[in-house]
Amino acid sequence: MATLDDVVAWLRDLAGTMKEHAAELTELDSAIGDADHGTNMARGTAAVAALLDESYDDAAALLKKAGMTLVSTVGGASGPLYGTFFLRMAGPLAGKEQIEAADLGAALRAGVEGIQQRGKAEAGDKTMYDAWAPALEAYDEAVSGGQDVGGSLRAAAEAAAEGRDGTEPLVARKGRASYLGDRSAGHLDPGAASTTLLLESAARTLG
Amino acid sequence: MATLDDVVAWLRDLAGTMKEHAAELTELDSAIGDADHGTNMARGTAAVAALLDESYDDAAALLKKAGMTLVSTVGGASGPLYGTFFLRMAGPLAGKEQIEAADLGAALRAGVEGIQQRGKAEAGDKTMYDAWAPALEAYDEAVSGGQDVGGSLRAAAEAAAEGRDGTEPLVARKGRASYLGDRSAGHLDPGAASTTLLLESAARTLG
Amino acid sequence: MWDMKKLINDPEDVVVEALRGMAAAHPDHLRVDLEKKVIYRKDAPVRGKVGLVSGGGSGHEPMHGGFVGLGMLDAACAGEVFTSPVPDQMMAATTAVDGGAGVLHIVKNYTGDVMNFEMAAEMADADSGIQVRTVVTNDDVAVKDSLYTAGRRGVGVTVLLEKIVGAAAEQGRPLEEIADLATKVNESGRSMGLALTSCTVPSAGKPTFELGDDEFELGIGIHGEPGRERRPMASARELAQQLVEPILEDLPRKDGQPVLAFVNGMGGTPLIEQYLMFNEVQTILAKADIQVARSLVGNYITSLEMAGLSVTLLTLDDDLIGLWDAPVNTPGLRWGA
Amino acid sequence: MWDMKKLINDPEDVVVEALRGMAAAHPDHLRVDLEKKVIYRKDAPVRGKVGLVSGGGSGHEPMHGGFVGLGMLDAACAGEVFTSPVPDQMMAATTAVDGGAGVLHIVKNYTGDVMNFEMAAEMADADSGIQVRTVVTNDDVAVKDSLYTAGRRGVGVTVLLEKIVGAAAEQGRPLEEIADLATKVNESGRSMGLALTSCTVPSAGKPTFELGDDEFELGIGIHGEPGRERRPMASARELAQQLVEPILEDLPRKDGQPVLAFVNGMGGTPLIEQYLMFNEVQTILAKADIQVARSLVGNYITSLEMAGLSVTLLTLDDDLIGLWDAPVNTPGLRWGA
Ligand SMILES: Nc1ncnc2c1ncn2[C@@H]1O[C@H](COP(=O)(O)OP(=O)(O)O)[C@@H](O)[C@H]1O
Ligand SMILES: Nc1ncnc2c1ncn2[C@@H]1O[C@H](COP(=O)(O)OP(=O)(O)O)[C@@H](O)[C@H]1O
Ligand SMILES: [Mg+2]
Ligand SMILES: [Mg+2]
Ligand SMILES: [Mg+2]
Ligand SMILES: [Mg+2]
Repeated sequence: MATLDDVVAWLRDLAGTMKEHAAELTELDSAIGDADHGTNMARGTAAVAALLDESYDDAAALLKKAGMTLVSTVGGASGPLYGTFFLRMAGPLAGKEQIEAADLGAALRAGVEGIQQRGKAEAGDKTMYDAWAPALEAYDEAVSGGQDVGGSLRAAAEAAAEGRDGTEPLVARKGRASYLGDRSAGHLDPGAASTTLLLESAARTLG
Repeated sequence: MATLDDVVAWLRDLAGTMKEHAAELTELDSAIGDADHGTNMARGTAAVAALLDESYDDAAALLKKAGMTLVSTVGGASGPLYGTFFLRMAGPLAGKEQIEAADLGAALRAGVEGIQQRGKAEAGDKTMYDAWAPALEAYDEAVSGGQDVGGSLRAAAEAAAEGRDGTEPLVARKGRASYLGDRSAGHLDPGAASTTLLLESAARTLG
Repeated sequence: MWDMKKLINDPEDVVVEALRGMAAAHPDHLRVDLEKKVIYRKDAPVRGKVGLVSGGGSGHEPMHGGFVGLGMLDAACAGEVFTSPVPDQMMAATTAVDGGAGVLHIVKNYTGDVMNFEMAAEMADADSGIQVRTVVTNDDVAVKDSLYTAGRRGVGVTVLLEKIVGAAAEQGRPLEEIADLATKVNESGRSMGLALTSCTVPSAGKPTFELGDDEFELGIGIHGEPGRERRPMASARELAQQLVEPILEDLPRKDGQPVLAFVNGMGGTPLIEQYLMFNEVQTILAKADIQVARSLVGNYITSLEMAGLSVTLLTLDDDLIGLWDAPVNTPGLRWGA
Repeated sequence: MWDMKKLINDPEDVVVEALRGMAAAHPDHLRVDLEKKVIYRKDAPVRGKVGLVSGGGSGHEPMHGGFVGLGMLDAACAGEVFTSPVPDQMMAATTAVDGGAGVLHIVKNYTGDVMNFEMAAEMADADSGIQVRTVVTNDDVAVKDSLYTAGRRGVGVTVLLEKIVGAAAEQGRPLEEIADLATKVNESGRSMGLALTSCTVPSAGKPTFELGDDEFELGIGIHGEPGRERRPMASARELAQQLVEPILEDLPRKDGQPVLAFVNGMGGTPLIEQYLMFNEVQTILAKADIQVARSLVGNYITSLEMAGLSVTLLTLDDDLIGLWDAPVNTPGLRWGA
């Protein structure tokens, strides 16, 4: 079970996480992209952190605001994708003061569907979706197995990390890395790495 | 005693010498100039070498043609200076089939006066004149001591080399190197180096 | 402390400080919204004229901000370096330049640019009812298997399109016609680029990739990303061949149609080499019996300080030639005005 | 085999091949004598107009060849890279552009340029009786003790002078007036430059000097030569200060007189950084209560691919402003035409 306060803690932790890992994400993006993913994520999540002193009706309202903020501060491919993710997460959580594991599952699923709709990536395209898809599955399985929010998120984060590592041999078919053709193989996808960080941050804070 | 044929041999040797030392001269010019002296000299003397298959009335006519060719192919500071040098050398040699040591001395002096008039350099300005001035003196002294053309030129080349080495500690006051201020000290002047090569070539061929 | 060879203060402030400079340098041409990072044509909105909005990551100057003015763009949205701008910027620009005849969004085909402009167009439509049409440029022949990629990138043709369509908008042509013309220009042009060096994104602080002294990247985009292939360095003649050949293989063109030849420096290649390369390109085209009716040589769509070059060929007809020759008055491209 | 990051064929052919490219790219503006390496205004000689001839080493493009055309130069002599042209070229140019009103030689103050133009002027006078006047530009404040040097170098002011004096010649002003105006412009302007990297002369094949990652050269010329001093790299704000301060100390200017501010890229510095620097320059001038009435930002007088920048300030009066604004139509600078 998670509350608005937990979500606040999550988004604050997320900004710190992205700042801490910015150079690393940019380094990944240098290899098969344009060397800005870490800067983009750090800028956007810092803008979100600046929203956290205001008060919100519920987690849904905060997540919506966070999504809009990401859309208007990140730019690039990741801005609309992560922005849409948070905007869509808000739907299933509207009006809920207590977020149960199943609620969060529905929110995550809605968010990831948003990413898919925007980006049209499929599994194996070497994008953030390759971290999201197994994470969703692992989350649901954990919930079915009776795990709480924290446990389910830990399972999701672990699956995301595996998905991220699985992008390494892939040849990209979406996003900027796809221009590299075969040369994109042998590198982790930066977006899959930031997705993993996002879920690890959630597991730490929404427990 | 030197003849038209010897002068032809000199100019041919000179082109070879400049080609061989082009990289070295350009290297010197990189340190305190604009990295073109070797290329300039190689280009100009190669153009002079291309004149050598034609026939000339006397050495004066050939030297005049060589001077004009240098003026119109070298460019930069060294083009007008070396061009003027050869143009002026021609004067004292006009009509002479046999060039005695004293004749060549007069020609060298006229040439160097031309360099001074064009460039207005004085001793110690860190230019080619710092090689020419001691070379002229040594040449005249050798002639007074009874040396022939070859011996006098060898004395001149040695003095030029000393003059060249003497430019190293100097702070340039003329030409491009002067812009460096104190930073020009600690480097040989490229023009003094090419002057030394020119005299060494003469000593080899006009002997 | 400073170990980056860049004339900047804080990497975070590069874009806004450069915009300040643009505003100060071109007070007669431009009005700059520093908060939204949008560069406007001084007299926007122009009543009855279709508004032209473009934008993209910064670092490609003079594109797009330098192409704002009479006969070209009405507004350009500046993103962070190599990062597409955000929908807020595009919506602000769209609203500000609409002179009642609708607005064309000119978008280079990169996932980020396309998605952000898409969101902006959705929102503009919902919010304001302004008619928005979009053209996505994708002229880069380096990207071959467009089924297995994000599709061909938008590169050099974007500049030519902004000029040509800008002239048509200035003539008062309606939005539908403008959009069709934009599509036609995009479909009539092809590009290919190479890099001799990488470039350094200010916030990253070091070159995006490393390249040996004896090799180059063929088939690059404009974001300092590595190219399709690394090849051994060669003479200008051979490099021109490697750029022009794949373009000609793919360029829609009937016998006898003239072309516009555009040799573009990536930012760090001296103009003397660009002209030398133009000579090689022109020689190849002459051999292929292709008349170069118009040309453009210079740094127009760049990747910061990257050394490199792209070639764009655009098949011309009389309408396009007339529009190309029409007056243009922008900081980056100017004639007849 | 190829280990130089240059788009060239043979280093020996760089200049002539680039001239071929210029001729091909600007058939409406230029006529190029490839043998003599002189770029002519298409319609030279212009009857009754004073002819303007400049020239210098290549590698500074667009200067000077890119400034040939209506309202600027009638001819430009292209030397080898960083090597002044030779008297033959200047004589040919002088003869070809004389429209009966005499010819002005615009010479940058470098020993080689001065001596070669001197010889050409002597010969032109002797051979043809064409009236030749010469202006030698020497605006570079980096060179201080002009008694102990070859004197201040001619840099950025040369571009401004060619534009302004070109406009005056177009108006039909006589040679004496043109020469006096040229002297006035030269005396009203001052420049200072810095380099973040060296450049590579094609025939030398490697960078002229090496510079650490954390330092820059202050007080450079335009031939890739090292500067007056090596200093620790700093922010754009501090660097702008280091350029503008010595200029202001030396610039002849009365209170209230406006200036033209010219921020010039050396060839390898991206436009975004040039605009950012223009913002810094403008801020310093605003603080000093100096109005920037006109400005120019871009690569106009370059040193091949050198990363760096120069600032030129020119004190203006109404005549100079009018001449600056007058139409110009050259490959490198164009407005009002
Ligand atoms: N079509 C897409 N669907 C899902 N994710 C995508 C898509 N395109 C790109 N991405 C993700 O975006 C990441 C790059 O983000 P970022 O570097 O911030 O933007 P940009 O590529 O515009 O520079 C990639 O690593 C990838 O995970
Ligand atoms: N005023 C001068 N008088 C005599 N020699 C000079 C003068 N100025 C320059 N030089 C000589 O010219 C040499 C440089 O020649 P070069 O590199 O070919 O021309 P540039 O300096 O124009 O590039 C210097 O090393 C110096 O010896
Ligand atoms: Mg990226
Ligand atoms: Mg030199
Ligand atoms: Mg990006
Ligand atoms: Mg030189």
